Amino acid sequence: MFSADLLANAVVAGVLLGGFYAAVAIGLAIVFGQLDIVNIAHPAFVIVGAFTAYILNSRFGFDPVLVGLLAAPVFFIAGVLLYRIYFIAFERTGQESLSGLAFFFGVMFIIEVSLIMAYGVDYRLVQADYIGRVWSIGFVDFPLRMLVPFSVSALLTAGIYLYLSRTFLGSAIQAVAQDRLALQLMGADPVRIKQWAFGLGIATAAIAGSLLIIIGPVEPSVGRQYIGRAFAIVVLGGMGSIPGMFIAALILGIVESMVSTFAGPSWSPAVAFGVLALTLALRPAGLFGRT
Amino acid sequence: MKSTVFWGALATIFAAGLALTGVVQNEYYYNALYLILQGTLMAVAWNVLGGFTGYVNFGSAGFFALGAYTTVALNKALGLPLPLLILVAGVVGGLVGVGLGYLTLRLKGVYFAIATLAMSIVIETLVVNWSYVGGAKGSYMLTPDTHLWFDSYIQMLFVVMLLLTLAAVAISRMLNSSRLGRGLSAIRDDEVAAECAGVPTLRLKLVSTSVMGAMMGVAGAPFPYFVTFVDPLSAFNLFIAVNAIAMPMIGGTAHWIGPVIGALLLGTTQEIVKVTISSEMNVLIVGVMLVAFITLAPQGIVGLARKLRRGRPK
Amino acid sequence: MKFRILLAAVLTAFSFAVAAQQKPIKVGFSMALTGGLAAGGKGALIAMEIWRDDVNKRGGLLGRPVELVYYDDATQGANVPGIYAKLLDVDKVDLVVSGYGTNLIVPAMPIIMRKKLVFPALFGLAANEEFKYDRYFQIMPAGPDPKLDWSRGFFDLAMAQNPKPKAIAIVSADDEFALNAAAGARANAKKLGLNIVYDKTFPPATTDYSPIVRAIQATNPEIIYVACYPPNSVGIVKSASEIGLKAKLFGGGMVGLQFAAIQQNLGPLLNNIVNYDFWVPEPTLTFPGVNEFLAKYRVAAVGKGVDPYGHYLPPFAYAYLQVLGQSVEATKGLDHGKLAAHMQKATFDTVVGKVKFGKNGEWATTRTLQVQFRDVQKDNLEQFSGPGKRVVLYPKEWKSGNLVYPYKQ
Amino acid sequence: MSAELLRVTNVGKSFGGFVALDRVSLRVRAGERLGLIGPNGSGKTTLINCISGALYNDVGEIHFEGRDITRLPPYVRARAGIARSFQIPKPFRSLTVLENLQVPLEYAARGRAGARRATDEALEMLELVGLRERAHEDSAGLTQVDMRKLELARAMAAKPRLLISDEAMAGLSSTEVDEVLGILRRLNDAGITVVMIEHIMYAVMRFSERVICLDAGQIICEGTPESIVQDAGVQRAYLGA
Repeated sequence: MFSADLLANAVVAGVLLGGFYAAVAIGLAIVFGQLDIVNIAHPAFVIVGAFTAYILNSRFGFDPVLVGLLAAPVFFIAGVLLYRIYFIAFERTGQESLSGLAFFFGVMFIIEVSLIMAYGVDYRLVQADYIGRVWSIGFVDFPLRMLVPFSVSALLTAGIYLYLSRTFLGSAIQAVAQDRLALQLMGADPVRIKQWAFGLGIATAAIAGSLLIIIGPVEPSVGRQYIGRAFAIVVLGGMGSIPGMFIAALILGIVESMVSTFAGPSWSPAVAFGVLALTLALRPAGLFGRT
Repeated sequence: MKSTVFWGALATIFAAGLALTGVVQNEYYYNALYLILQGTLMAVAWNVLGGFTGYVNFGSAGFFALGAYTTVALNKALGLPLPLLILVAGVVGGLVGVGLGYLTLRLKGVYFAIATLAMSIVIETLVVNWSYVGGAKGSYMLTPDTHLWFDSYIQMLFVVMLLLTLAAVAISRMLNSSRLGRGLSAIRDDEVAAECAGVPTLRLKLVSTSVMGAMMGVAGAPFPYFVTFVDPLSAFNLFIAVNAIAMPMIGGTAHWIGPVIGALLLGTTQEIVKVTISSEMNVLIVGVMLVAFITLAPQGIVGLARKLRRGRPK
Repeated sequence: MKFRILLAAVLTAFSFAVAAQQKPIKVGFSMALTGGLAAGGKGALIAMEIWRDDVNKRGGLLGRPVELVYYDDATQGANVPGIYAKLLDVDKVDLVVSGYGTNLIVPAMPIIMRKKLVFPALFGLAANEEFKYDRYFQIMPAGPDPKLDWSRGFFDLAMAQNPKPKAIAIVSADDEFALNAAAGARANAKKLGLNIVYDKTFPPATTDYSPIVRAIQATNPEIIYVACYPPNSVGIVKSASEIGLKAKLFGGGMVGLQFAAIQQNLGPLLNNIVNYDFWVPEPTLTFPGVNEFLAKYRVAAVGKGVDPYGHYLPPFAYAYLQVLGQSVEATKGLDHGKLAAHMQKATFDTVVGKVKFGKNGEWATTRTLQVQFRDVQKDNLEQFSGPGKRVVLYPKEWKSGNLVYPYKQ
Repeated sequence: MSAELLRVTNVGKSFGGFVALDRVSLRVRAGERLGLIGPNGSGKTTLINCISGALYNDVGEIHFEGRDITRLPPYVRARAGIARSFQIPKPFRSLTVLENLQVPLEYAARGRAGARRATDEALEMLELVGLRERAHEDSAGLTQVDMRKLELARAMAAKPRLLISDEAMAGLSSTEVDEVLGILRRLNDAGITVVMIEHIMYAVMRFSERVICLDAGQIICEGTPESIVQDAGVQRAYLGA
């Protein structure tokens, strides 16, 4: 059952899927990769993004991606506030590692349960014209349901990459992680920079959430499925490297898609996380990390 | 706490548990107590690595499930009795714990935590694809007819769980307040400095991970008999992992009594909420309590009590 | 004081008031009100409350009012034994029924069996297979051999075609229900001598289904049998349409396609899919009382985050209590031995039609429907409230239309 | 007095492309007081990391009392008698000051500690560095100066033959520096070899019998304190030329 057609489509499907994974992981690449904050609640914010898209889509017919963009500033503010709490409670007192982790664990549950209380556990979906359409080039298909998330995610990744490398604030964010001295020389307050960066990371969750619900139905606890994957991608990508993160996301997507197509879909999680475990064991700095 | 007092307290609790089975028939209480004890055992286990040694394990549910599935597999293959199943489950959990311990050679902090998460997912996928133990379909465990001199099987399971939990508490106390415990604390605080002070960090970490794994395996071993139907969803329940972290964090991770206090508090609250309000609240309570405690009392209840006793807020 | 006695004496004339004063009959159960199965569980609870109100309006059972005592099991089996222990030992309920779903029925079995209670159960697939408990009664009309009967209709339809299809693909999610359904389909396929060209499972938490659908397509099956839960069903149907899946018969055991919100979202993509169901608003299935029940349900369901029409589970949640209630009235008491004996032999008139249990507590004959989606319009919820969109093809006595074959998109 | 305690042969270590140590060789005699100086980033700390085992050198060998310890883990070296303090104090923050000393006493010095109770010995050492009255306080709450003292006391508690002190005196007042020098001197009198890394030249000059200067991962000169001050290379390395 091996054929060029199948192979090509498996790779394309993997690339598209991986592109979407990148949207979920990019916020973590900033928050976890650059700031070393283990925001395990990030996927829960993605689900909030998905529900925002669902609500505005089902009530007013807004396009989910548009909702994602509109919601991003609100998420940004929420992220800033959350970071304030985190900073006051943990970073300032040097308790961030273990307690911080547990803190975000708790936040994740609070978000999840609040969503369940408000909307129940039913699966929610959105309507958009492009869902269900397909572009075909030769024998390779590009379902728009996957292509739109991929494209938005690629643009988002490119945007964040340019922002981090070309702007003053962006380089300040990178300096927070790598070079405190340079940060001081720039005259920037690390707490404000981190707060800004954390807000940025959470803002991407609004967009990732809108992409998630374009792809398939969402209920409040599906975010958990993405915790492992998102962290795996950030680690594989070399902690904080945005291009590395994107490539790692594509690799994970392609691996899952290939295993699904040629071996048996039930093995894809084990293979994906096997890749992660192996990388961690052999090259803890990730595939693209600084050694 | 003095040793004599400690052992006396353990013996008293165990005797009280036995006496309870003679007086109270009502099965509900044993069910509820069983779950609280299971939570306590898991919390104590998690704390051996997470609290004493400073390595966060997100994959507790994986170890718990290892124990549960050891029971399923061995019961099916050999029809072993419960005490033997518990023993083997402990060995299996301990061995996987040793494997986890070697991971600490290369992975610290968050990387380690993520690796445990990944490990749990890999184990789950293996179980899902292992049809002998029922795979994703799950597996039935018919309750055996014999239950020694107890009135019902659940009474016996409760006593078994009580015994296991008390044993775990004793081991945890031994690890905590000894030369070994100071070594583990040193590792938690600074691994390099610990090594340079002569602490064989790898060996101690292996002790820590294998004790944790064994305890969790033991905690999972009677579970199939308790629910009578195990599938990956129930055995790898995220809630198990969350409670195992939340209970010690709430109680206080530095001291052996911390996870016990946290587990009794949180576990009892959960059992009460389960039959009074809804279970959504149940999850919410864990979340809110966890966040509230670690932001307001990062050292947990034990730390809070200590601070109060010293009478000087810091 | 005198007045009150007088009043009471007057009121005894009215059975309704007697019911109100007498000690109620308590029916206890666990229900998935949170967690994975909550959407169904909440709908079932609404139906059960409607039954309670209906019964109490008519004067209760044996002249006593009926009270429901229930706890949320959070879709976690580990909670179930404790809940039933509490119901029986603390709340002292008179009767018990099961929660929703196999995983939540089975953990209750040991305690129920030990106390020898009658146990009407709600939607467990072959949950009594291991226990062989003679007081277990399953309201889901899977049939006497649940795993095989589940997909029997699907295969009968396929084999009635000319030429007979030869190659079949079976794909299922990695969960208890789907694997059992797939195992039944596999057995049926083997019995019929079909060539199984694809037989794999996938993780329930799959994001993109196109690699799976494509791998299936690559094996060129004529029939595709799918067993899975709602999110998987949505993903597979969407991927199948995007890829242009070619098969003669497609569907089978997809949970989720019975729910209005998902039907609305998938719309025309559903057309010509053949899938199982238990009750649809077709003229052949308008049993006495079902429309009245659904009307009440529809009102009660507003704003509760449950299926607005409630065709799939709620009528059966109502019916399993009907069975219990009718048995209590017939045996004039709460003796579980007598209740069980009655349930084993009687035929019950319920909102889901006549119910007769077989030896193992399953329906004596299967009524697992195979329905085909027809003329489904885009983005229209209302269309699913009435007949014509889900045509019953099987079993023959309930048939309301003919199969469109082969499957076209 | 001239028996060789430590021999470092051709030890090299690089991080990525950066060569931190470039084939360094040196010998330390038993009972010697050796000063190790050099500008920031010259490889001093890397060298003692390699000696104590916190890092493994890429090339070269390290012998301690004639035994090849190049591949041995740090705790074995600690038990063999190599103790060090850290430049940035790394107390065991969750333990009390006293417990901080118990760890090396119970591990590194185990078997060599004699029959006395570890707590008594620890208290004695705290007395020596002037932390006696803080014995039962949390080490996390100590001042910077006290942390440095604790760092030194913890190294002493390992009962070493070779004590490596990594900038133990940074930030101390001159009387405190003298105090620490006194402690080190007494330890040396008791037969413990001391390698001191220090930026405070006054301390190095006063304490050392011999001084080695590192720059850019290489030993640029070696000699008595007096001769070192005269050395042109040292002056260039320190003042930049």
